[in-house]
Amino acid sequence: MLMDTIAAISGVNPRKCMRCGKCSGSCPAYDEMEYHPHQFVSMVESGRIEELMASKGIYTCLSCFACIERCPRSVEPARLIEAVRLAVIRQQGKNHLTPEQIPQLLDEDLPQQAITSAFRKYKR
Amino acid sequence: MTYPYFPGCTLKTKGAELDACGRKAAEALGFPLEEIPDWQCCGAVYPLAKDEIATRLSSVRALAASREQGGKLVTLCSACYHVLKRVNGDMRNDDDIRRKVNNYLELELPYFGETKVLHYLEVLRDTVGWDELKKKVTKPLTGRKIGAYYGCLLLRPSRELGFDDPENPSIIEDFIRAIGAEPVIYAMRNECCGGYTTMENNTYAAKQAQKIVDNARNCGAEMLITACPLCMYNLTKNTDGSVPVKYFTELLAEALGLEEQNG
Amino acid sequence: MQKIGVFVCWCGSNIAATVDVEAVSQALAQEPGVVFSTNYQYMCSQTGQDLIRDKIKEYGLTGVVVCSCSPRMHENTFRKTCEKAGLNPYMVEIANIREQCSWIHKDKAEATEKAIILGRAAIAKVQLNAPLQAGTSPVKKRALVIGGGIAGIQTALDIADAGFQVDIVEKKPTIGGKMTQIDKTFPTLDCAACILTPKMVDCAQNENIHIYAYSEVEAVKGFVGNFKVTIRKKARFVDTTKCTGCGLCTEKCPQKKVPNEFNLGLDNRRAIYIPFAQAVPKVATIDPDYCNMLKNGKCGVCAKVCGANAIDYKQQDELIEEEYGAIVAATGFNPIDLSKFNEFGYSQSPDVVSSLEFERLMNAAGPTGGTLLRPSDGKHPHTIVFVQCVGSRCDGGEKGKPYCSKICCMYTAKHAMLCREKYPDTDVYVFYIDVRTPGKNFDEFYRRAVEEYGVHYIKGMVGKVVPENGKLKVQASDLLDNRQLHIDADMVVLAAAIEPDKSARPLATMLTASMDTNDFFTEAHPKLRPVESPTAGIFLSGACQGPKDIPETVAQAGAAASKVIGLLSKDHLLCNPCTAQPDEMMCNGCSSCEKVCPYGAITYIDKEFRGPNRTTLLRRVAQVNPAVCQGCGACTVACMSGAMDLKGFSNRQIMAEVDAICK
Amino acid sequence: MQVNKEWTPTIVAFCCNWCSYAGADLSGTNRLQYPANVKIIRIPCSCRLNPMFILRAFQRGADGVILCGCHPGDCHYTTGNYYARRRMTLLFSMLEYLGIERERTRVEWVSAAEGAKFAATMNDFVKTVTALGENKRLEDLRCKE
Amino acid sequence: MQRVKEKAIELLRSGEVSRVLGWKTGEFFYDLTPAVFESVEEVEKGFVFSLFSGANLSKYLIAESKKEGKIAVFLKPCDSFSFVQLQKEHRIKRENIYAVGIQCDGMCDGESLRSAGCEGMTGVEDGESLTVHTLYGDQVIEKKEALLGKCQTCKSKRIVDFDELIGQQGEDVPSDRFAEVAKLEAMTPEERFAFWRTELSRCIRCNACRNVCPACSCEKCVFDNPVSGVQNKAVADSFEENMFHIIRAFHVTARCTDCGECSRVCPQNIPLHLLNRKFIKDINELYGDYQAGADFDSRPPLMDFRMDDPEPSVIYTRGGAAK
Repeated sequence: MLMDTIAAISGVNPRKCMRCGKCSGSCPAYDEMEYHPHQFVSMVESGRIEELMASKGIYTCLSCFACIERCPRSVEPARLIEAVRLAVIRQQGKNHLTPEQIPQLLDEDLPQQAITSAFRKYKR
Repeated sequence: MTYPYFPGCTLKTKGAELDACGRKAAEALGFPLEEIPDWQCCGAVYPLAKDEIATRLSSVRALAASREQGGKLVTLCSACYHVLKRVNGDMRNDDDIRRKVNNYLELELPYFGETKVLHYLEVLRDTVGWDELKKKVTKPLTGRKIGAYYGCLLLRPSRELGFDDPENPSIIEDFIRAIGAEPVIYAMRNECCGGYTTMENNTYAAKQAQKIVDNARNCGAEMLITACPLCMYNLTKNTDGSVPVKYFTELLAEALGLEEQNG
Repeated sequence: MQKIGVFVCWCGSNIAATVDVEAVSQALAQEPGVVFSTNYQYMCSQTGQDLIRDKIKEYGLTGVVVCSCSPRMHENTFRKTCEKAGLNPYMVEIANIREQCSWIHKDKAEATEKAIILGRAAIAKVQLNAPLQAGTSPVKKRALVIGGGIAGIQTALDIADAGFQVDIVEKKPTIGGKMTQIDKTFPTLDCAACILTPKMVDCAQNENIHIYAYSEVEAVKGFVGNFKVTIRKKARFVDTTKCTGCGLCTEKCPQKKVPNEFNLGLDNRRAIYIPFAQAVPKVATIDPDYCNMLKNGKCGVCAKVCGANAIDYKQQDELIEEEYGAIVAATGFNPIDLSKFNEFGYSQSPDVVSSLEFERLMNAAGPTGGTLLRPSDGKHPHTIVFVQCVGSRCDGGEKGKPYCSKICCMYTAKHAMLCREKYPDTDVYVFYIDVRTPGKNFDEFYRRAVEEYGVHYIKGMVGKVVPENGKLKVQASDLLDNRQLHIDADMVVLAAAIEPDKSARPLATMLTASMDTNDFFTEAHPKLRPVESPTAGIFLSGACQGPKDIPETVAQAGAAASKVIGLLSKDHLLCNPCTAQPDEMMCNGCSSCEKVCPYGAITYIDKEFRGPNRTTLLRRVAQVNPAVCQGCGACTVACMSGAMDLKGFSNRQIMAEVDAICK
Repeated sequence: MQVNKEWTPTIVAFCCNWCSYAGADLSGTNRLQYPANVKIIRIPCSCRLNPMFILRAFQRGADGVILCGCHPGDCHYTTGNYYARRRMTLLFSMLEYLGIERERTRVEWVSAAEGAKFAATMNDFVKTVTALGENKRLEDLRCKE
Repeated sequence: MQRVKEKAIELLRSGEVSRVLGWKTGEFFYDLTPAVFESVEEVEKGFVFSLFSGANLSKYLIAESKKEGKIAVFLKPCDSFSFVQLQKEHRIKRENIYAVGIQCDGMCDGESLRSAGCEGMTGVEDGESLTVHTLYGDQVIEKKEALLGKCQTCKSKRIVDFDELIGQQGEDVPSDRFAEVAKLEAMTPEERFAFWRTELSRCIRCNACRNVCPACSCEKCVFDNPVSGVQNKAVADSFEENMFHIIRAFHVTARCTDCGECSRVCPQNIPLHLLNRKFIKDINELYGDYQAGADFDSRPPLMDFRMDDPEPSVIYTRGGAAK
């Protein structure tokens, strides 16, 4: 069930993965995640999605698309991470960031882009 | 010829002077930009989810509006470019998204991704031409060693954006040459600076940004230029400041001698 | 009207269990032209065949219909049976009532009805069958091998050994191919030059072999047994009959800044050059892109120093026409262009090299004289990172190749091992996705690299290489340790995917040989005919058919040679009798058929016909060469007037089947 | 012998000798069922299929005609199916233009290894044609009402 | 117009050619037929080039060019496409032909004038508008209303191949010749079927379309050939009857230059050109624009392919002929 949701949101077929690890070799946020990009792919494939949903790593993906660009098999791990994150939001209505937290994080030069993107990525 | 222009949230507010430089330079180079009416923020993040429609709507509105105004839409910000171009691609190639968005928007004429999304740099390269730009430069930045910082959003995923070679881009280097300076090529120029997490996880964003600045400096860069306001912020605020970071339009305005008028 | 015999086979219970064979043979007995109809347990058995033979004689049958298994199984069997009984073998038709009837239907009534209809269609067709005779065509006893690498060399030597004439066409100034650039060969680590150069010399000395070096195939006409090939011998600006290969010119030439392709541009050569010491033929060649004399008429040093008076600045390309009975494609491979893989920094740092470049850096005849030095600063590297599968096993897109390049795992193990052996102070890392070592002594070799030589094999992939401060910062994943690695390396070696040589595609077009989407030549059958192209008379040798290492290439080269020898030892070839045939009275001479013929089997002649009032008319009409025609039938549909028809599958025959099936 | 009282369509399947006919044999070898109203005619290559054969079949009462050949790029004769593809595309388009249901004609590429695809294709095609009912239209084309 | 006749006389008189292929007067002034003239006298007596010289002469060259001596032929732009197509198919001997290109701004015939409202015609004066002399007095009508169907959708004023030109060389002109096809495509299958049934049911198999068509010039037509399997004399087999026009259209696919002669000569006024144009339109849309006879070296689309050609299923999904 959950696997179908992830597949529908992401449009990614994790079976295309050949376990080369180039995504994890490319990822700039690797050390910030407890599950790494290649694990996202294999865990989605084996159905361990709840564990991923509980992980903080889904909020550390930078959406830099290096994994998508360099994947030799066109698997697009970043889409899977995004899909898991959305699954969390849609299932539990859980927000990682609340509007109340924002003011204390702001500095006066911070571009709007940062705020908008933070809301898009971390809250609904 | 006048181009429809999408300024985006940041350049409209915090980055207003970067936007002003860009517009002035465009005017001077013969492609005046005209802000499209009633635009809304693109969302700053491309909705990766295939089943999300709402987050695509504002982009489609802007794209559909420019369809009527010559079929091109110019942006100055990498993020806007990224979002608009990919949403446009969805409208062209993804039947499901196209159908849902069109049903929702109820435009007079359904939108099929006809508009061509252009980054300002692409207009410089393809419409103005580097040689022509070189001729228009009155104050060449001779002797300055400048590193181009591309970041992520301009280049990746190349299959959808097709902006430049994602691993060995050259457009900003060509730009640097055209304004009389010397480009410094360094490998981290297309690595992520972590800008999106600058609020969330500042330590991390700082670490990543510093790595990039170090690599650029070690390769001989005395200055970095970017096409993304968020990258610019992150590389300026969250590093040791050893290499100044500018927006490319600032240097363009300077090279064209438009700075004084700017005040 | 034919006299037709119908033989319905039970195939034990395979047919009889689902089809009422008695009802079928009875129903078919009522069809027009059928004079005899029966059924039997096993038609293909000796007794069954005898039954057919006896009935042909007894009833004077002129046509036979066998309702049995697929014609792909026993059409030939029954044809031979009939031939033995004196009936033309092409007067047999098979109704496939097993694979396409009894095996796919459960309802006996339904299956029986269908079997009867299939039988009727076969009877309707046989009514219109005509006896066919296979023609013959002579065989020119000379072979052409295109490509002078190890594949071409071995094929040529084997053909020559059997006593046939064979020509090698090689586009480079010397034969030898990629193997000349390789240092050592896995898994035995013997020196490539030591085993290859004697073969090159054998080629040059064998009186049955003629080498056209610095030449290319320009055009191919004809068909199996009778190819006519035009070869362009490019101008070397050196008279090869006079040049002694002394090399004095190559030392005196003032143009010193020509990238040396033999060393992959890692050093320079002169504008007049001999690629390497053991080149065959060992003669000098002037590079017209760099020679000052050829470019602006100012120089002439080589002509002055040449004692043999061999320099000829006026030399022109020469076109040679030859006839061959068989052609072998041995066009080989090249590593892919790595500039698209700049995440590894290939175009940003000279210290990021391809494996073939690394091969030259290790080779005693290479630019560094065999000492491993970094191209950037000539220093000895202490940490070397090897990356495997660069551009191999990629999913579509123009960036990489979908296939495994097959040889990289082994040569990377070899490189890693040699590094550790020669320079024990180096750290060597190999990033792999899978290590593939299916070959005799291959896995043992790879394990030695790990166990005895201490090469660090890491399952994972490099994501980014950042050149900085004279180092290459390698960021990679270690999947088994589940961590990201950061290595400061001195050199990075990329195992680039291999692709077919660019000359292969235009050559395939000339040969009308088929290719796959990756531009590898397609074999006639992937398992059972691996060294033949589907186009008759064209054979495949070496990596032009798919990635291969040296032992495999040599084995395939020998196999291709044996196929060629088999062909050339025949005086005549038997042709397929089901060929196209034009009715000259109806032919418009419009060339439509010629345009769709994949074999060039159709030509036109002007022929005299009787016109009205005793006049004669000259009309252009099509001629089909039955030795070339393979019987596809494309021309028959392109032909508007219906003049072109296919023997054995004629318009009327197929229409008769259609009519029989549609009631 | 009349077996079924109910109407079932007559389907003519033209199969190239090298791929699709072998694919049909394979579906037999694997005992994959498809309806008995499919009758196969063997032709050397899909490019041997003259449009006249299709029209003839329709005119003689066929309710559906399908052509099976090697996958593009895999033709035994290198290029035959590429020509067949253009010819059939144009012919089917013309039949459509004349008002004949386009679902009655089909081209499917079936390799010698695709026995399952062959059976699935035939099952689907028979289903489609059965749903359309009897084919009278081509016969009627020139008959006055 | 007189220049054409003068040219015919000049060519015969100079000995440049021994025969002239042109148009001859019939019973009525608007009733011209193709004819071969062998002498200056014959030309002076019978040769006419007028508003009614619509017939395409190129097909006659198949037989005429194989005869002894050189023949002159007059070709309007649309005829020249057929002329070139026949050369591409090696059907005519170019060296025996002297081709005179004539520029043209549209042709008429008796019927097209009658349908424009003229009765009892005795003569016509050509011009921007036509002055028609009739038994009941003169009548002035717009020329474009009286043009032949094929001229109303003229695709080109270019004369592709000629030895000599009378008038100016022209260019391809924009034409909405596919509009009628598109209209049919937009109908439902039922409507289309009804349309074609009504049209084709009128056919009397007079073979006029086949006989006039420059692309339909087989040495022996499949419909006359017992070996073809489709030939039929008796009505016992209706195959030929039903399929004649479809097979004919398929046989001329990618060879038909859209000269429009089939519809012009059809005594039952069946719009046969709509079958040919459907193929032309499909080819243009699926395989790129192609005009038969427009040049000497392009490869006819049915004798060509691209690896990435659309699959036949494309016709199920293409827009237009919807539902």
